[in-house]
Amino acid sequence: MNKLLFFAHLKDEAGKESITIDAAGKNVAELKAFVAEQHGMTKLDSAMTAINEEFAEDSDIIQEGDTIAFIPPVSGG
Amino acid sequence: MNKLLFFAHLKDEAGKESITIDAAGKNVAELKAFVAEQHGMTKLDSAMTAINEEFAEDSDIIQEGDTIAFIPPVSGG
Amino acid sequence: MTERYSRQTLFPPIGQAGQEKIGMKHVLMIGAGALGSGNAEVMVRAGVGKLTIVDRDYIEESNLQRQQLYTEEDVYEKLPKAAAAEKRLRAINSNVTIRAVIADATPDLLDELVQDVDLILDSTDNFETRMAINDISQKHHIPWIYGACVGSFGMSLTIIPGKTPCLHCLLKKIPIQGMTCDTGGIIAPAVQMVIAHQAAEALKILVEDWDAVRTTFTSFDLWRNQYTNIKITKAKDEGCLSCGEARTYPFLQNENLMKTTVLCGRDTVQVRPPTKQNLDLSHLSKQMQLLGYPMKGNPYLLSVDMESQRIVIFNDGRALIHGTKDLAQAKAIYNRLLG
Amino acid sequence: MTERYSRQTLFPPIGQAGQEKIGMKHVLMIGAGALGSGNAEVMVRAGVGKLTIVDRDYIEESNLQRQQLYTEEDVYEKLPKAAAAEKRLRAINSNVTIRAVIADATPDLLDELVQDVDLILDSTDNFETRMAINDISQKHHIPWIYGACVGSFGMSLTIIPGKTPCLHCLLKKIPIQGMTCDTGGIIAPAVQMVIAHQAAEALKILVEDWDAVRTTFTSFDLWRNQYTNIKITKAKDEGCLSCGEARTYPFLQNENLMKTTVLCGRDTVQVRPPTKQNLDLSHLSKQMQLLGYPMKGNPYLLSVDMESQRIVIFNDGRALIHGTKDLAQAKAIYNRLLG
Repeated sequence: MNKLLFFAHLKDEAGKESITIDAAGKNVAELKAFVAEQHGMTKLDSAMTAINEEFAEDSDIIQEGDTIAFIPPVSGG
Repeated sequence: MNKLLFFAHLKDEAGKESITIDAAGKNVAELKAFVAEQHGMTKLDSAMTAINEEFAEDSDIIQEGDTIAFIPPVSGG
Repeated sequence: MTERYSRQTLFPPIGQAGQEKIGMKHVLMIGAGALGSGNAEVMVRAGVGKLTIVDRDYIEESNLQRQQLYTEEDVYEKLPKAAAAEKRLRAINSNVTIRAVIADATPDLLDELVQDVDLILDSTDNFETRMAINDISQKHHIPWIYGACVGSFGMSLTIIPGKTPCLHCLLKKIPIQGMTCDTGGIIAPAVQMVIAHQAAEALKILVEDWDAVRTTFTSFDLWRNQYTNIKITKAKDEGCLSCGEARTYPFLQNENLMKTTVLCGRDTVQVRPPTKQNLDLSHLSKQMQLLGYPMKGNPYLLSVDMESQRIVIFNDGRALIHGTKDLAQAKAIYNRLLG
Repeated sequence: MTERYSRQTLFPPIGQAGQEKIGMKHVLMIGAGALGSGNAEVMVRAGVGKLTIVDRDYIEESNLQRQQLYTEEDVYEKLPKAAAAEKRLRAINSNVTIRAVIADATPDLLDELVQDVDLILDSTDNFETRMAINDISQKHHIPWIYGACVGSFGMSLTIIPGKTPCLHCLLKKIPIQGMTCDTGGIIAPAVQMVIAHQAAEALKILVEDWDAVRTTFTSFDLWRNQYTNIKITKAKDEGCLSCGEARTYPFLQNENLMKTTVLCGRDTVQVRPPTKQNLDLSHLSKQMQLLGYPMKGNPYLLSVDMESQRIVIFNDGRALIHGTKDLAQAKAIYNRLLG
């Protein structure tokens, strides 16, 4: 299984801070599309993604047990 | 084995951010006394101690695999 | 003035040698809003040699809740932020050379200002300018520090050309979020937390303590009690057009900039983002509702009445700003609403 | 003044309802130094109803590097910090009722000031005052927020009587560290980071968003890139003399306070900590050396020449402050050197 963490306003959109699903085998882009659809999230595709606290590309494959964090870049200042 | 983390100026006194020793079976007070002597540290006894990111008392016993952090309370402001 | 910096020279990683280095450095600050006023104050109190501060905006009442250099009097006088910042910073430390530039931080202006600069501090409110800063940083080999915040959330990243990935490596395209301080709100502690990270990194760079420089992307949410550091070393992309081998500095090129045009014979400016967007207008309209502006919409556009302007936003990201002929003002309004 | 707070009411956990609550609350700030000036500025910009700010000190040149309300002019005028803070805070937000109290925050004074207070913000520089704040908080059932920093290191903890452990549960005795901003130095970003945490917690408490309040002890080091949150729930001690069932509020009692006495016929004050210490004088002398003060010592005592005072520190923690008859000044000097 995989733990998915939602940061900042993604947490509000997802309705909770984390969910646990089986994402092994999917790449990051596929996982984003899947989660966005399942949870009606509109802002996930522009989020930065980290696998086990390391920056991940869209093509990186999720392994069993990985923790995935979604962090939305913001522009305010 | 146990990982010991030193925060702030304790890191400078210890000469490194972390060390790994076998501390299982010792309580916190014994561990502090042992490390203070081994590494010539003068300020360890007033440090707060956390075992696995949870506050620990002097009498708490270290288990195999526990991570112990020493955090010096400071008064500046 | 050694007494002045005594608590900073007592800090071993700075010391007397570090203080002398700080006093010889020139920092370029882009933006004099929340992050800009706070970062500028730390740099000036720390005794940086020279600070250049660039901002196109003037002070409004809604700035006072978080923009620490400004007072009620500055609002009444409608002072430009860069000018008001300069005035206060001089009263804080008369030893620092301060230059206020009241202008839009376009790529051309950045290219001109950056000549003898040691560090660029990002305190802007939009990704278009940040991507231009990122290209300028690579082109002139000058470190820069990204910082941003919305709500109780914020982030920071230190970019050292030739050493770390750049912002373009991490963000392949400019995100248009529809989530800025003007739509999602902002609390001052989130601003302070970003400043803490940016200013600490700035001091490390000014004293040339390169080993201490943070190599992770930091983000946090103070209300939700979240904090994380992401390793980014492997994000460095040799094909990156900003920092890779075949670099073109795309965000310094005209065709990739936001286009602003005064519409002929009308008191209206058209703003067009560099690439077509697919905005979620229903989400945007909810945010505008929270702001309390009168608003109408249909599936193709959203029309918002602000004080003296009406803004019509299309779902491809294009907008018409009615009630102005000022290109910089129109772009500022656009960035405030759409980031 | 709704426009003034618009970016804060747009933040959903505050909103219009939260803003109205903030406007009705009274915050007591102990200390107007680095943390005090920064925390006070956030509270006043956020629109708190009333702020009482207590400080015994006046502004010196070495404060300017990190104490954000003060200017060079305040140094020339040698203004008391509380008075200078009040002046600047009024210029920032004339809607907030500000009361400056120029006095030593003794237990008696705290007991008097705390009457209609909703929150106490700790911005002091010593553990003696913090432990008194902790007892006052329990006695009157008022939340308080601990914050402290030295060098690039800092920490914060939110204490809610009846709900969380108190500071006395965590620190069984008052640590005397010989490590204060006057000996270990301090950089402004560490101050800002503590303020970010304290002020965010303060806003949560003022809007009564109790679920959002942080339940961990936060500490960080910005130069060493460290950050940690420690769970403290199980530290609550039913036998604690400050918050337990048989509480005595020991730090409000005279015999547990630092003793200051003017020595008969001499321009000298003796300062004696409540319990005997075992100071590492050789370590202390190294720190004094860094400060550049002329100094002599032997295994029993250390003698330090500051500007117009000579301080003799014994290894049991007792000190003689020569060159003053002012008890509060002597205590302030002692706390600055020994925390």
